[in-house]
Amino acid sequence: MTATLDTDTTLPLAGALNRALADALEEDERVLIFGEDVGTLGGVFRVTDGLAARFGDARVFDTPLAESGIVGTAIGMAMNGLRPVVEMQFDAFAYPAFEQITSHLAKLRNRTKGNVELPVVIRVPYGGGIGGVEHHCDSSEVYYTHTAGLRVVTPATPDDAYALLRDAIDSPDPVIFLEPKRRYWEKGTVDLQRRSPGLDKAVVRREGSDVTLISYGGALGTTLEAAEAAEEDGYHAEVIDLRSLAPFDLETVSASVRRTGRAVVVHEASRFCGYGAEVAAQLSESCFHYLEAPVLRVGGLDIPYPAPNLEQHHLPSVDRILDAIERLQWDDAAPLDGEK
Amino acid sequence: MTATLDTDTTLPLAGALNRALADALEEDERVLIFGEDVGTLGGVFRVTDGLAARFGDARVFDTPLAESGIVGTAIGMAMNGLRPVVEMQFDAFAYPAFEQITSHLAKLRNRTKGNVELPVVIRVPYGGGIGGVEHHCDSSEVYYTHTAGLRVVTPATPDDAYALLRDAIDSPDPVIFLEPKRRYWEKGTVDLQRRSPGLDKAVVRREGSDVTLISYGGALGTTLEAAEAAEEDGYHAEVIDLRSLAPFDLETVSASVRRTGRAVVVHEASRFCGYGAEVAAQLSESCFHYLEAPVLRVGGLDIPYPAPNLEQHHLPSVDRILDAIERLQWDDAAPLDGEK
Amino acid sequence: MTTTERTAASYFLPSDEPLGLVAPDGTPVPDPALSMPADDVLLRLYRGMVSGRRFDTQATALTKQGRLAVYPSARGQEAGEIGAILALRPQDWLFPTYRDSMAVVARGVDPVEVLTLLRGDWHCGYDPYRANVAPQCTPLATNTLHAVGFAHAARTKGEDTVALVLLGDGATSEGDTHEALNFAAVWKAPVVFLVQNNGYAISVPLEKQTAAPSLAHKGVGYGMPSVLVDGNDAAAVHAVVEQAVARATAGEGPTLIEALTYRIESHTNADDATRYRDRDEVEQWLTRDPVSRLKQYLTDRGLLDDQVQQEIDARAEEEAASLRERMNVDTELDPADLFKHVYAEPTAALKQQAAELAAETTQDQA
Amino acid sequence: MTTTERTAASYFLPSDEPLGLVAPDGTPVPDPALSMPADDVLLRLYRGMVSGRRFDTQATALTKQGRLAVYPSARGQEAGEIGAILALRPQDWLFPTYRDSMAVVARGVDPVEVLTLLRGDWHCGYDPYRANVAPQCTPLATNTLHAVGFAHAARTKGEDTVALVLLGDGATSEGDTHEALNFAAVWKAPVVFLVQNNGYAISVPLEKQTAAPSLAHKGVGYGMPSVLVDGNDAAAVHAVVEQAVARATAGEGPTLIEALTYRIESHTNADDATRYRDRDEVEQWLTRDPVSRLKQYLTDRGLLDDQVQQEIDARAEEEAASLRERMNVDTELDPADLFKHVYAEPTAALKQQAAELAAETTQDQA
Ligand SMILES: Cc1ncc(C[n+]2csc(CCOP(=O)(O)OP(=O)(O)O)c2C)c(N)n1
Ligand SMILES: Cc1ncc(C[n+]2csc(CCOP(=O)(O)OP(=O)(O)O)c2C)c(N)n1
Ligand SMILES: [Mg+2]
Ligand SMILES: [Mg+2]
Repeated sequence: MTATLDTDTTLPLAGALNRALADALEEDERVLIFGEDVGTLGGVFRVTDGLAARFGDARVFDTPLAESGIVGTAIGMAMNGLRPVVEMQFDAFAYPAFEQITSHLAKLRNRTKGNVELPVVIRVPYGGGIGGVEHHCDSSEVYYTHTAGLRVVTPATPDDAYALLRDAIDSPDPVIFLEPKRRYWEKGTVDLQRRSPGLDKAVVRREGSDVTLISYGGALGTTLEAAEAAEEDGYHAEVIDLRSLAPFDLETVSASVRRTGRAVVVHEASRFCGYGAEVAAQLSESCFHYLEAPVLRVGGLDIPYPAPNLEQHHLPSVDRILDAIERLQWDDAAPLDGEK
Repeated sequence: MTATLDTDTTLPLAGALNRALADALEEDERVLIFGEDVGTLGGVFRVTDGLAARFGDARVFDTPLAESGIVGTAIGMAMNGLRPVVEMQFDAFAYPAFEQITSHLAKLRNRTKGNVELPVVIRVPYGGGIGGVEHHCDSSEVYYTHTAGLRVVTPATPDDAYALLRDAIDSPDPVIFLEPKRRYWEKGTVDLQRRSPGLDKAVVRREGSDVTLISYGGALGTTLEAAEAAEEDGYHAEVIDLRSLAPFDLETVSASVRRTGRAVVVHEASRFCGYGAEVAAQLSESCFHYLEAPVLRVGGLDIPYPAPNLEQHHLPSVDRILDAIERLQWDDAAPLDGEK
Repeated sequence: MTTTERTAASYFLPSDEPLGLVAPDGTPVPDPALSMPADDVLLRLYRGMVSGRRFDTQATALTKQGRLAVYPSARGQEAGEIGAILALRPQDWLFPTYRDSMAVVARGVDPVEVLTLLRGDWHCGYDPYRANVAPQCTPLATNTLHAVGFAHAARTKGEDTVALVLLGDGATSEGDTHEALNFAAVWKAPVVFLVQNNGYAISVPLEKQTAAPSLAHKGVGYGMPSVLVDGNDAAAVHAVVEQAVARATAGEGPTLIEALTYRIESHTNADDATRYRDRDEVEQWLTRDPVSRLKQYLTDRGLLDDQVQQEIDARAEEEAASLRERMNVDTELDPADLFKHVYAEPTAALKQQAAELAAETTQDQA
Repeated sequence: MTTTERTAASYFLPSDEPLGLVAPDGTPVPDPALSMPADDVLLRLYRGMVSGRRFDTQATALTKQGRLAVYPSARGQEAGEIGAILALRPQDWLFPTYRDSMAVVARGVDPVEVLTLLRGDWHCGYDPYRANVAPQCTPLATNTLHAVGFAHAARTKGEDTVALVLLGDGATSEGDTHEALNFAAVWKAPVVFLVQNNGYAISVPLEKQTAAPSLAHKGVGYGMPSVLVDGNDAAAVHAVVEQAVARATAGEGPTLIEALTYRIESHTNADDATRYRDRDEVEQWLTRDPVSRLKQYLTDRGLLDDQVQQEIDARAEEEAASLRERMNVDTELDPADLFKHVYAEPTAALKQQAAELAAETTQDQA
């Protein structure tokens, strides 16, 4: 009850999400949570642990096993003034809801010239790195970011998990909230006052002058590690955590790249038509005369997500990021004229 | 019966598709066609016109109204040695099948180390420009191109419609076959001998030396028009028709861009995380020292597909393509050193 | 068994023959399960059907004049469209499809606003909260889930609102219909599912759509009471929907209704039904016409005479004239609207695109 | 009506009480609708269940030793898993889920190959065409459609093949199940749907999954004959599946079977069922154990004595030992395989990525 009076607390990322849900339920009676196993069990990752007991099963409850049903009814509830926060149990199990997400959730506001507002949050544990079998490890962000009308965000730290989820629930727009499941158990300080930069801002997680590393979600931790390792090789890498994938905070990112002249985008999803393509395309355009080398992308391989014992070959590693940094034409290219 | 003895014939794009289906049904008894309204009616665009009457309703038939059902049963049929060619009535009506496409059609070969082969073709009339209401005009290519295991192709001419569809049906891989519905009625000469460059090759549709315009599907015609118009402004534009979106024929495209030093990608889909992003990202990397200007993208706006009477503002127009060409820094940039 | 005690299956099953109150020739057929609506309701049903049919003809005419891009006619389905709507209370909600413009108009939405979609000016031309009508839904069966969610939310909030969702025979094959029926039954949501079985999904006849004894037989598989009704009998449709609304309001949960009817016209004006069905079949159904059937009954009952009929016709004619007139006015569309409603606030990228488009437009005009 | 003549609904409805042949205490319960399998079949069912349970225990043990990443136990469901498999003919096909490793093994697939998925070495470790077993399916209900398509193709080709698809109570809520039941019924495809209703979908109990009198009551809504059977009675499951296979083979189309059973263990070893269900409930179901029930029956009939039991146990033990041993051998995985099967031929991009990965690996080893 006095939850929101605290300021700082240390929590794992999953715990921060749990706290965000609890605080939202507490503060706004229109918020409700439903999905598969989110009630009594508290979710397969325990993100909703204890919420049904605390808030009752009218506000936190299990549904029949049907993802289109979950999203479709969430849309109806939002039309009727509620603020549903629903869970898709794993990334690939959101696909049955694709039509409801794409053709309705994303479009109803526009369809009705703003008369119908859909403040729905779809939580999707996503990505690999936890030894999950197939269909449990997809990085599905582009399916959503390419769909106008959706906001797509993904936290990389417990603090952001709390802030972004609170902001997502408060947002009048539908939000696809991607939770990097490999980071669920990582702990960090959480600011319960939500002095967050807001739902659509990227943040610089590490300052540097030689190269800008751009990442998000599960890959951010690896990117930060790579930045530390690069320091030993003499490269001062700046690291940006995008947080919001749609919209994309070009301003923050291009300001950095214009300073450093070099950029690498890092994500887990397959590279082909992956999110990195958009980042690279926008930076190549907006920073053309500042770039000393092409924007490189370190992504997953262009293959279906591998079985657990092979996933390490798929996922971006510190070595691959370092290798990309090495390939940024440090010697051969005379600096471009700084025109423009 | 003697259909395949002809060599050339003039057909509209939809007619070329019809002919390709007929010839495939004729030559390979494993081929079968099903979907909504493809039997008796011959499809809402008449692409399957006459086929049920000619080949019987065991091979060409209407299904219950359920897209996941259509793709899911096609998968089962392909596992049992048939070669289904199914129709999704319109782009947005393929979304209910998204899970079957993404989690099974794309992955079963890989899942079984090649033991299970799925030669399924999913025909999807896609894109706008015909005054269709919402859900009938989506350019959904990126949802598929980002999914490893799928081939994604799209013809822009009647000749290619025939060749690509025959090649798609013959392919051992699942193919998403995107049909630019605004071009269904455009006529052209069709080579029934299929001297086609193959399922995964781009072709140069117009030669030029100043700038490479890259497009596909419904937007190719507009791009060619723009190239003609640009000629009047003194720009010799090369135009490439990608044909295959997955895989992407980087070789053909980058050879052109290395010659011209400038590139514009044109497509109908929303620009954000659209297919053009991948093209721009790959070209920016592979042609970095050849590019006199950033690769520009002319795409649809980042909005849900508009109502018919507003669609002209969304679709790439000749003017927008010309404008992009103008913005390719013809004056200010001193040519970059040709170093590699 | 792991399950809680279950209601006997027979409770959920529909009758073998469709319920009805007025035979095709206008004679009353008493049914113990249904009571005939009051006279004033019957007259309102009749008025509504006459106006609805006139609206429908007018809309079809507008396609020929190029004023509408496309129009899916509901001719022949007036009893379902109007019977259902008049059984709703003001606070109830309607979740219609593309086929149900007539129902939306009957619910009180300005017909010009209704036709905005088919005219091609915008996706939904009316404010759903004004007459409690969701946007007409094109992706089949998806609206069933919206109705269930909406109804469940009402119950959660303690509001007495029933959601009526319309769908076709074809739409029952979609996975979403299944999920909606199931969620509704498990949640005991105040929803009424009205399947207008008009025999075709575009060109695909019912026998390729289902092998079931009736579509209403799906109800028992969800634990939902199901009703099979003559969909060309406005009195009967009204009565069964009213019963279902009452059940929902009483907290007894959802009802599945299958109304047997027929699509007299082609799927839309762009379709050619002669490619897939015989004229005989159409003729056959014309003898079961919902409008003349009720007319006969009302006339026999002395509730309708020439004068009332003339009044009714005149009003329908007036409405059609007003619609025609207003649809003939060219609309001015503002491309800036394209960017305004994608998000609550346009993103930086959208603002830029809006500015670029504005510049283009200015240029074009210069 | 627009429909062709329809079969009476009662033909499709299941019995109110589950069919059974052997009571929980091992006594026979004659059922006019079913005939008791022959003695040798009963003995094979028993053997299969003993082996199946031993396999299951072994697999669970392997998770504790870190040799399997995860394992969803089918303990308690042996009658469904084995009863169904032994009713199939060699040419028939099985479409199993993640829960059905036991059934896949019973069908003749090498258990080490079966466990490749759960060991984390590859997605499917066996060649589906060797024992006619589709890959174990994780996305719920999606396999129902594959089975229908497969069966329909067999019929098209004039082959006498029946497809048996396994699914859980939870999976019946997915849209795909609905579409599969409908396609199968409309096409009269030779498919048998066996719903193993084990009371839970992970933590969600049946009463949150459905409000229907039984899951088998869904059949009538598709025009599909439906059977409710005691899922812990191997003889009964075998008999009903055999009947359904015979119907399919005779061109009479699909059957929906609901087998009432119980998941004795947690959802997987990673789950903790005490969070959502009482030990009492489990105890209750242990008294209905499928293995000891058939043992009692066979013993009473004089078909099973200590010696036969010892043989059966010894064989199960041997199989488990062999599995354990072979699972303890470290596998060598080749990362190059990652690129080989995405397409029939690797694309240029995949070749390049394969080369890069190979270079990395060489570097690492240097
Ligand atoms: C998901 C989806 N698939 C396909 C379509 C294309 N389509 C529009 S109407 C229609 C037939 C619908 O038949 P039915 O449900 O019986 O309704 P009716 O048109 O007869 O009123 C089809 C296939 C669609 N709108 N949505
Ligand atoms: C489409 C989809 N959604 C969610 C899941 C996650 N999931 C795996 S098993 C399971 C419960 C399945 O229950 P049931 O169908 O009863 O089968 P059981 O596990 O009891 O055998 C869930 C929700 C999934 N695998 N696929
Ligand atoms: Mg219909
Ligand atoms: Mg279960």
